[in-house]
Order: sequence, then structure tokens, then C-alpha cells
Amino acid sequence: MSILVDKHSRVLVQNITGREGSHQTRQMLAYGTNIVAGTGVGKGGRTVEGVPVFESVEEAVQATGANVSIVFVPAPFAPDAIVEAADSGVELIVCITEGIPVLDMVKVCAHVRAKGARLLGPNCPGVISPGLSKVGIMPADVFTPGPVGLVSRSGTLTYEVAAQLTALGVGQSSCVGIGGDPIVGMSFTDILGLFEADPATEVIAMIGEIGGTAEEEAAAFVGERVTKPVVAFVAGKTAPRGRRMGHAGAIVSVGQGTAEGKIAALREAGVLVGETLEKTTEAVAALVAGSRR
Amino acid sequence: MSILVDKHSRVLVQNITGREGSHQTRQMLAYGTNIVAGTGVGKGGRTVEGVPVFESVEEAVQATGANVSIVFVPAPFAPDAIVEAADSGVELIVCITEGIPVLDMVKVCAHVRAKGARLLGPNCPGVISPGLSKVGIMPADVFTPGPVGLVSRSGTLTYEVAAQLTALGVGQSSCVGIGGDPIVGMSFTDILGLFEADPATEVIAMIGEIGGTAEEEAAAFVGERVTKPVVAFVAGKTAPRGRRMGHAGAIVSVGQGTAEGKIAALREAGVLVGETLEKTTEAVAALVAGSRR
Amino acid sequence: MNTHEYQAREILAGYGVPFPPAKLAFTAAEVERVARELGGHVFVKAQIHAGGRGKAGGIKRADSPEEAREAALAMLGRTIRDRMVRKVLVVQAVYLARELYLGAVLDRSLQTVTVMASAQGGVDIEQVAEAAPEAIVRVSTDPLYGLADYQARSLARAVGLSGEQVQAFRDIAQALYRAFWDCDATLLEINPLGVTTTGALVALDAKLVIDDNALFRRPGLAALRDVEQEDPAEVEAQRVGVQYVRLAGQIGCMVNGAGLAMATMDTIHLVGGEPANFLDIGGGARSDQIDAALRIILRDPHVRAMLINIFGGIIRCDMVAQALVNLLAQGEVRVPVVVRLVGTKAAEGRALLAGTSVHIADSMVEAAQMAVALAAGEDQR
Amino acid sequence: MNTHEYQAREILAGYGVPFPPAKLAFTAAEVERVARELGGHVFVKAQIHAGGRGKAGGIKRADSPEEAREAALAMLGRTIRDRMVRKVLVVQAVYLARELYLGAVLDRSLQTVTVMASAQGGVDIEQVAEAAPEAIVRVSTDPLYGLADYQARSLARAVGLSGEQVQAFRDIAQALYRAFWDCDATLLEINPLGVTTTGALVALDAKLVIDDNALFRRPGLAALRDVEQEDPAEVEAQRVGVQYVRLAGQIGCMVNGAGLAMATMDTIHLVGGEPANFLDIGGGARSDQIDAALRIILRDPHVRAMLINIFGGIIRCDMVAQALVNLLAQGEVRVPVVVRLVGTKAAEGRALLAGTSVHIADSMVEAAQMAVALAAGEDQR
Repeated sequence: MSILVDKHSRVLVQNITGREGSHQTRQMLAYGTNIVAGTGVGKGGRTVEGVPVFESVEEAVQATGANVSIVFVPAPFAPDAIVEAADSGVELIVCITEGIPVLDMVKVCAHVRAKGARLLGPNCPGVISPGLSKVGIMPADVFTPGPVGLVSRSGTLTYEVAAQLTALGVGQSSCVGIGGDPIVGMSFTDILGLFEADPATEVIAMIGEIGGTAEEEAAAFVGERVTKPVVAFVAGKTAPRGRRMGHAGAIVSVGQGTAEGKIAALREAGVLVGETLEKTTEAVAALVAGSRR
Repeated sequence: MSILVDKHSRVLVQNITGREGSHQTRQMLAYGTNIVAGTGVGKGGRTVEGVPVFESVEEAVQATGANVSIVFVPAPFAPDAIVEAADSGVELIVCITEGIPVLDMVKVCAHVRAKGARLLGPNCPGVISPGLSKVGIMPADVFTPGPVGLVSRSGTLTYEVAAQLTALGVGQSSCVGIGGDPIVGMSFTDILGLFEADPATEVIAMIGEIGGTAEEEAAAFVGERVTKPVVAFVAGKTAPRGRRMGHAGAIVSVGQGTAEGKIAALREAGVLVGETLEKTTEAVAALVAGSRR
Repeated sequence: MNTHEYQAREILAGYGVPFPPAKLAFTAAEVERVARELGGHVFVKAQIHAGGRGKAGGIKRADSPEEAREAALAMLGRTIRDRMVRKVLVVQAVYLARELYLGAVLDRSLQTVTVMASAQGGVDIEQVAEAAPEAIVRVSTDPLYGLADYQARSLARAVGLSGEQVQAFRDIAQALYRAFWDCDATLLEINPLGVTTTGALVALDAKLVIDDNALFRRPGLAALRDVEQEDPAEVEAQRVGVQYVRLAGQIGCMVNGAGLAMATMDTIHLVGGEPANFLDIGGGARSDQIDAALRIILRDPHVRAMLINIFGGIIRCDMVAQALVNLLAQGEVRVPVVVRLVGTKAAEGRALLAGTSVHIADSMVEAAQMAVALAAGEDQR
Repeated sequence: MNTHEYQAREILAGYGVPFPPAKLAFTAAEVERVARELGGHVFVKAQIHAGGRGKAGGIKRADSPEEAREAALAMLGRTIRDRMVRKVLVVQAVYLARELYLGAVLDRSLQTVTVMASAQGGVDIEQVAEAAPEAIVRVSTDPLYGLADYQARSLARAVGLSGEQVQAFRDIAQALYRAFWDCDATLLEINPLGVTTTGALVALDAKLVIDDNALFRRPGLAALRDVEQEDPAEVEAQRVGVQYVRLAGQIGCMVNGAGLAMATMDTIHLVGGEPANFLDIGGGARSDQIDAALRIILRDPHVRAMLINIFGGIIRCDMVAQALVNLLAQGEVRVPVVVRLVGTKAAEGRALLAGTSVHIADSMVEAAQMAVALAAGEDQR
């Protein structure tokens, strides 16, 4: 079991004919992801890595039954690609694209919500259910199947934590990067709810960072709805106020978004918060070992 | 029994301090409508006909528990009044105001939908549940309690039909004017669904007119979901194409909205369509008599 | 509110929609000069508020400035489709391979704006909608997100465009969509949207109808109104605040409420007559409005009888009766009148009319029958 | 992207927000002349990209043109809060009864724009947010409908306005809201929004931060950028396409990934050091970008040791190592370096560094400890 993607996911690559799209398609196919279609404006009828290319998502969905899409469309056109996927009945849209204007995402998220679709990202590494399906750009070899559900706002921290867990002999059910932008589709809360309901997930690891209130909301959700043990890490304790730390979303402003506030809220809700990544992954490993005993 | 409003409706009059608002408040109070509050910008703290006036809907709702509002705000400001009511938790908003720009209503209807409120109108006479509550501007004396549910896009046709029914000795459960604008809140379909579920309603009378496809959608709904007998009348058989017949919504355009098309769709769905208003009300009376036998 | 082609064209051009060079002209001499400036091969197009002007001689091709002058002489100062031609648009001729249609309207059911396209452009879209509805492709927009690129591209492909034309079409469609909102339009169309022999897209005609209810906040657009192109009776009705639409029949009618007015018209038709107009005096008309409305009807030379159908609510029947009595006293009522009064102060109204030449009816059907019979009698006189 | 007060002011004025008369000036003589034009009583305000300029001498009241000239002399060509003052805004003095705050920001949780107001204007809103969060009133907008009248009115009443001030405030708030969207802002504020002694509302300062991601479609706004006001290292980083933020510590760090970079900074702090910068080279950096990033760090005179923390994915560890080896060979590396390499080609990367002066660490904590120790050693030298 897993969340969001598995062997039954029929994946569509939006802008499969682009450099990044075709490269990542190769990587995902190598992992065993069931890629059934791609789109490329003005490129309908071709194939990329054996995958048929369509002019529109609607045509791709009709021809192949794709139900998950991954978006490699450049920032100026990515909002449109997400809207197109949502309008065409795609259930899960994973947007890798970085640099989308945030007010575009205000509109896109409202649209996706109204259509009843799920959006991961933008500016995210995607999702991997180790051994089953990879719909993302993460280096596959650091992930291994197992009982830990991992969710993070950061790409490299996802890889780092997964690698440390794997090194400790602890595998993952699914690893989800929700994206580093101020406005993203699925939140920590959404993913925590899915992990809570997923029988394959025994322990949840959550990697937050400064900016916004997503970690505080996650803490409230854990307090009320999550029965599985949750371990967290929050990056950015040393970040100065009012400066954007790489991620457009990683900025402390108008009294919101400090690491201290997030850590306090998480601890309040009974979440174990690691001081370093190493201590965080060790705590996760200990909980897994404990639950296995 | 009735739909939308009854003795338990706690009514707020938006712009109660205006000429029309205060006049209609008097009429509604005389009918026995439970008016608990009014609003008037810059007029908070006064009373009108003994009704306390508040500065905002939120304050009015908090102080009085109002759950139905009736809007007498002039067209340029009416969209805002509807949004305010929806944001403040009012469950049913009746907008009497005529002349609201239609693209404003595109935004307002989306907002009201998202808030889970109900909107009647704009450009409508409101709703009356004879003997229980009148939240509207209709002349009360032509209505009488009874088993007919009446819904219409037109104000005067509502009065005309109710008067004819009353003259025939047939009363009404509720009479609803959904409004003559191209974009209104509740549709025929919404009201038909409420009448179908209302134990007090035995026969449904529906008064349509040219323009749009609301009658065609109602016909499809009747065919699938309505078990009670429905009698209809459609006004505008002699209206020329492309000209607006008084109501902003009464215009035949781009192959849609002819009386013939509507009548055919309704008959197809098993709805009895009267050739004149008189024949329509006679058919309703006969059905009521039949169901009483 | 209707606008002229040249006005709609100017608005759309401001959003980047490509049009061929053109200039408005008021005299034949001006037309000749403009035609010369534009290279001699032009279309001369009457600027009137009427559809179907092409078939009625309102659009003419000219291949020299002199021909353009002659075409203009045949239009300017004349009446086409009941509209006086005061100005013409002189447009450089373009060589077209195909004519498409592109338009935006309100979708009432989905409560949003729908953008439509068709490969069958250059003719009235109403005709296409009737004869071949499947030839019109539609996309519904999210009012927050707007017309998505992919939607515009799918319309482009559906009307047979390809390659760079798809992007060009997208830009035009999105410009049209933005203009629709910015103008509070109820209809905005480019018809035909031409595909030139070299494959470029160019807009050849534009039609814009603006939501009357929104004019209060669009003073710039309200100023585009050309009252001269409107029916004087309708202009007068608008001035006094009643709703009037001229029709072709002989029974003038005055009613309160749009629905009741239509039902009255339908009843007249059903009993063998034809309504001369739609007239809704509204729910709260004043005496002076009623007087003005009656005069508008009486001024129509086709009217042979008048039917007044009032359901008194806020409006009082006695007030309506009194207005009629006053007009009768002034000798202004040149046709037989049938009155049906119901509701507030109906008895008082009927009492006022007792002893006058006015016929009183009890029901709408009866009133219509009486009016039709009286009109026939008038005709025989 | 930050903008200057005079730029934000000009934009908001275009939406009808009332500001007192003012003029930008580049020399003291100009300031004197402008002050005279404006009636002598003015404020001279340094146009710099830094908060808290008032306390730092960047805003001065002058009651004569001569005083204004002197105030300008004390600012122009000098550095305030690390920013060079090249221009000042000369603003006519206004007599205020109260100072309010009005601003718009993104609400990430509700995924829309929030408009905030406070009766405690004139100070940094961050301070109000911390000291008295309840003094800030917020309304969340529907992005389709916009800032509703009633919402603006409720903000106005919450900050103590009444009567005609409420409508004036509403107009300003709705202008601010529209400008926020039109500018792709991430922050737009008027602080203070003054209430004059006669009760009128007037904007006295404006701050606009624009979404960098949206500059591609806002060329007019992108042109407002004043590179001279930015940290040269950050400008260089932006030029080469890496994310750099200067901090106050002594350990320079280069990391791939924003989250990992922050975690690295935190770890340095935890083991007793302080990071000299945030630097994320991104997921797919090229050799030349890595080289540029290393040089940016080494150019910082406060750096005493460098920590390189790479999780190889798309980016290869050997490429990073090679860039470092090249710099070492050129003698450009003036501080001790600790490297941690994990993932793609990590072994190859470590092999390249064998035999150089570079210290290799296995974990992030170990790397941080080594870097902090080495920096301390440097300091003692």
C-alpha cells in the first residue's frame, strides 16, 4: 500500500517533448512508473521513449485513461497546464515547475479545488511510493519500501531524510514533496490525513520549514485526527526575518512563520521534533522498531 | 408546511432605511413576517417600524439570529450586499433589486455557492408562504394557503396566477419568484426539488418565459426526479428574436430560448403546458381536485 | 446597448486584435479620399444598428476611389433596414481564404462566459445555430481564471487552424474575452474572423452589445450610444423609464410586468390578432409615466386598438384609469380601448372609466378578443 | 523585488490614492528648490531599500527651503542602513491627528489576499504583529469578487473611522487591493495612512514588494529595479542563477536545495558557529554556476571557513568537487574548506578531493563541527 500513487497509476507527462520532461520520463520509466501518455503543444502524434504524445490532455486522457499527470511545463504556461489537467478529469496533478507567479496559483488552486482534483506542488519534487511508482524527479536509489510516510516542503531534505532512513534500514511507504511555494495544492494536513488512513504507513515523518502557517495547521490536525506517531523537523531556525530563503515560501513575515512558533505548536500537539535531521531520522527509526516489537 | 420561508424565518431587511426598504418592511410586518433586524450604512442604532437597524449584516446576525435576508439595496451596491449576507451566515438571501450588471452576478453567484447560502433573485418579487411568512414585495391579498407550489420568473405573472388560483378556490403552499435576470441564484430546478420534498405541496405550477434554458433544464429535472404533477405556462411566444422583452433575461439568442423549444421540452417530460394563463390555472385546479378525490 | 462596427473595432484593436486599415467617413468625397489613401481596393460599410446589412446593400466592394465614392453615394443619407446611414467605414480589401466566427456570450446555465467559434463564419451565427448547431464549438470559462490557453487552442484546432495560426487565434480569443469583461458586454463577436490567402488571421467585422445595467459605471462606453439609430418610440420610452419594443401588429398594449406583458401579447396572437408592441410600465409607475406610455402607443400609426392590462400591486388601478380618462378628455385617444383591471383599487379604476368610451373586460382572454374585434372594426371603417 | 517609496507612491496614486504633493530630487540644490515650491514645510526622505530609515536619520522634517537643503546634504551620497542614498523624496508636510496602517499580503492558508488595517500605524507592522497582534484587523478576500465594500467599511470602523472617512478609506483600500493584483505584489502597504487634523485621509508612505516570479510579464515593473540598492553579492548570485542571502556569521556555506541549505545553517548554529550566508545552488547547477557560487562566498571578508554540503541527484558530486579543485589550483581558496558529499558520484567526488587541503565529512553535524572548529582556528591566526 501507499498514498497518491501506486502500480495502478496511469501517468501522463505534460510537456513530455521538453528537455526536462523527456529526461525525467526516461528516469520514471526506468523505475517502473506506468507512463501511458504525454502532451506537447504542436507535437501530437509523435512518441517520446515509446510514449504516445497528444496535442491536449483531454485527448490523452480519452485515449489512454491517464489519471495522474506530472507537469514539466515552463512557469509562464504551467498554470494553464494544471487547469487543463483538472478540466480533463485527471485526479492527481503533480507540478514540478518552479517560478510560477504566486497570484496565478491563487486562481489555479481555486479552480482545481472546484474541479475536485488533487494538486501536488508547484515547485515540488513529486511523490514516490518506493517499489511501486515514482511520479517525480527524486533520485530513486535512496528510497526503499517500508513503513514510514514522509512529507516535506523541501526536495533535497526529502532525499536526505529518505537516504538516512534507508541507511538505518527503515523503508518508506510513500514520500511526498508538497512544494516550497507560498501557495501549493495539497498541504501537510492533506497528506497527514492520507498517511493516517494508509495501512502501510506506521510512522509519519514531516519536514517543515519557516514561512506561513502550514506546520501550525498540521500540528492542530495531528492533535485532533492523527493516531500514528509523528516525528518532525523544522528548517530555518537561523534564517533572518523578511528575507526569502531560496523557496518563495520560506520567509518570515507579519508575525508568522518562525521556526520557534512551528516547533512549539508541533510539540504542543505531541509531535516529536528533532533538533537535527540525524536526530529526527533516529527517532523515526526507533519508533518503527518499537512498533514492530 | 412550505418551502424557503415560514414562521421560523428570522428576517433581516438590507437597506431598511431606504424608501422601498422601509415601505416593504411595513407591508411584511403587517403580513406577520418575523422581521428581526435591518441594516443601513451609517444608520446603525436607529429603528425602523420598531425594527433595530445595524451597521453591518454580521452585527445584525450576531445580535438577532437573522437567517433570511431581503435586499433593497440599489443596483450599484446590491452585489456587495448579497456577498455580505452570504459571508455573515445568512441562509437565504432574497434580492429584490433590479438592474444589477449581469457580470457582477457571475461573481456573486459563484461566491454565494461557495459559501453554501441560497440566493433568490435578483430582480425578483421574493417568496411568500401564504399565512406564514412573506419575504417579498407581492400584494399579499391574492395569496391564500393551500396545496399548490408556484414558481415563476415573472413577478406580475406570479400574482396573476395566484389570484386566479385563489379565485378558483385553490390555495398555495409557497409562491416563489426566481427573478427575470439572465443570471439568478436559485433556478426552477432548485425550487422544483424543494416542492417535490415539501409534504404540503401537491401540485406544482411553473411559469416560464423566453430566454435561456432554465425551462429545458427544469423539464429534464421533472422527467427524472419529480413525482408530483407539474403544470406550466411559457410566456413570450410572440416575442421577436434578439430583442429584450423587459426582463434582461427575456431574450432569444444564438438558437436558444424560444417558447416553442421550452414548451416542447416540458411536454416531452410529461408536464401539462397551458395555452393561456386561464387554461393553466384551470388545469392546476383540476389536478388539485383530482388529488383530493 | 448596441454599438457600431467602427466602435467595437476600435475597442478590440485596443486589445491587440488585428484589423485591416480603415477609416470612418461622413461624405462621399471623404470616402473617395480615404479609399485612395488605402490603395483603392476597399469595402464601404454602412455604420447602422442593423443585422444583415450586406444583403440590403449596406456593404459594397470598390476597386477604385471613384467606385468607393459611388458606393458611398448609394448609402449615405439613405435608409437601410430602417436605419439612416450617416457614416460609413472604408476598409482596405483583404484577400481571404476562409471566414471563421469567434464570439463570446453569457452562459446562463453555467453562470459564466462562453466563448464560441465556428468554421462557418461570415453569416449570421443565429442561422448557423439553427441550421447546423454542431458547427459551433463552445468552451465555458472559469470567471476567475479566464479563458485558458488550452481552451483557446482547442477552439482554434476545432475550426481547422494549425501551426502558428493556433497561437494567433489564442491571442485574439483571449483579447476578445478580456474585452468582454472590461466592456460589461452581453455579446461580443468577430464575424468574420478572416484567414487570409497567406494564412494570417484578421478581424473583418465586430459586434458589441453592452449590458444596459452596467452603463452607469462605464461612462466611456455609454458615450458610444447613437440615439439616432434607435427607434424614437423606444428612445422616448427609455427616457420616461418604461420598457417598450415596437412590433409589427395592430393591437397596442400597455401592461405592468414583463411576464404579464408577454402573456398579453401571446393571448392577442392566440385570438387572431397581433400585438403592435411590448410595453411594460413596471411595478411602480407614476402617473406621468403612464401618460407617456399611452402616448407612445397612440403615436404608432399601425395601432388600431389598445389593450390595457394591469395587475394592481404597488401600482394602483385607479391611477392608471385616471391617466386614461385625462387623455380621453384631451381627445388624444384615436382608437378603441379595452381595459382589464385587477388588484389594488380595481373597482375604483373601473368606476372612473364608467361612462367613457372605454371597454371593460374581466379576463385577459376576453380583453384580447374584444381588442382584436374592435381593431378589425377600425380597419373596416 | 523591492521598490522605492516614490515608485510605490506613483503606482498607488495612479489608482486614486491621495498623497501630499511631493517631488523626487537628486541634489541638495534641487531639494531646496522643490521645498520652496512646496511651501517650505516639508519632509526630506531618503529613497533606500531599507526599513527603519526614520530612526537612522533617513527622514527629516524641514521648516524652510534652507533646512531642507541641509537635511538633504546629510543624506545624499551617504550610507544609511548600509544603503547609499542617491535620491530623496521631498514631501509637503501634513498635519496629522492619527496614523493608521493599511496593507495587503498573501494569506497562504486561505490561498488568497488578505487586507489588514491597524489603528497603530506609523511603526513597523512586524512590531505591532508581535507586540499587539490583536491591534491588526484582517479580512480575507474572494479573489473573484475582490475586496467587498462591506469588508473595507468594517476595517475602517475597526480602526476608528466614521462618517465620510469610511467611504474614503474604502476607496483607498479597494485601490490598494486592485494595485496588489495588477502589480503581482507580495506586499503592498500604506504606512502611515494619515488622518489629518481636518479629518481627511492621506497616504504618507508606501511599500511595494513584487513577486520576482511575475516580473517576466510585468516589464514596466521590472524596470523599477534599483540594482544599486541591492547587495552586490546577491545581485551577482541572481545573475548566475543561484540563491544567495548574506548573513552575519563566519561559516560560508554552499548547499543544493533551499531546505537542506537552511538545515545546514541551523546545524552550524547548533554546534556553536554562525552561517555567513544562505546559498542554494539549486537542483541542476552547472559547473560555471558552482564556480561563481564559491567565489561569491570567498569574496565575503567575514568568512573564516567554508562548508559544502551536496546531496547529489541531478547534480553530480564529482562536478562540484572538480569546481572546487580548480579553484584550489588557482589559489583562490583563502579559508579552510569542509565538504560533505552524498548521492550521485559522491565517491568520485571524494576521490578528486583526496590529496587536497579539503576536509571531508560524513554527516552534516560532523561537517558543521569541523567547519566551526576550523573557523575558530582561523580567527586565532
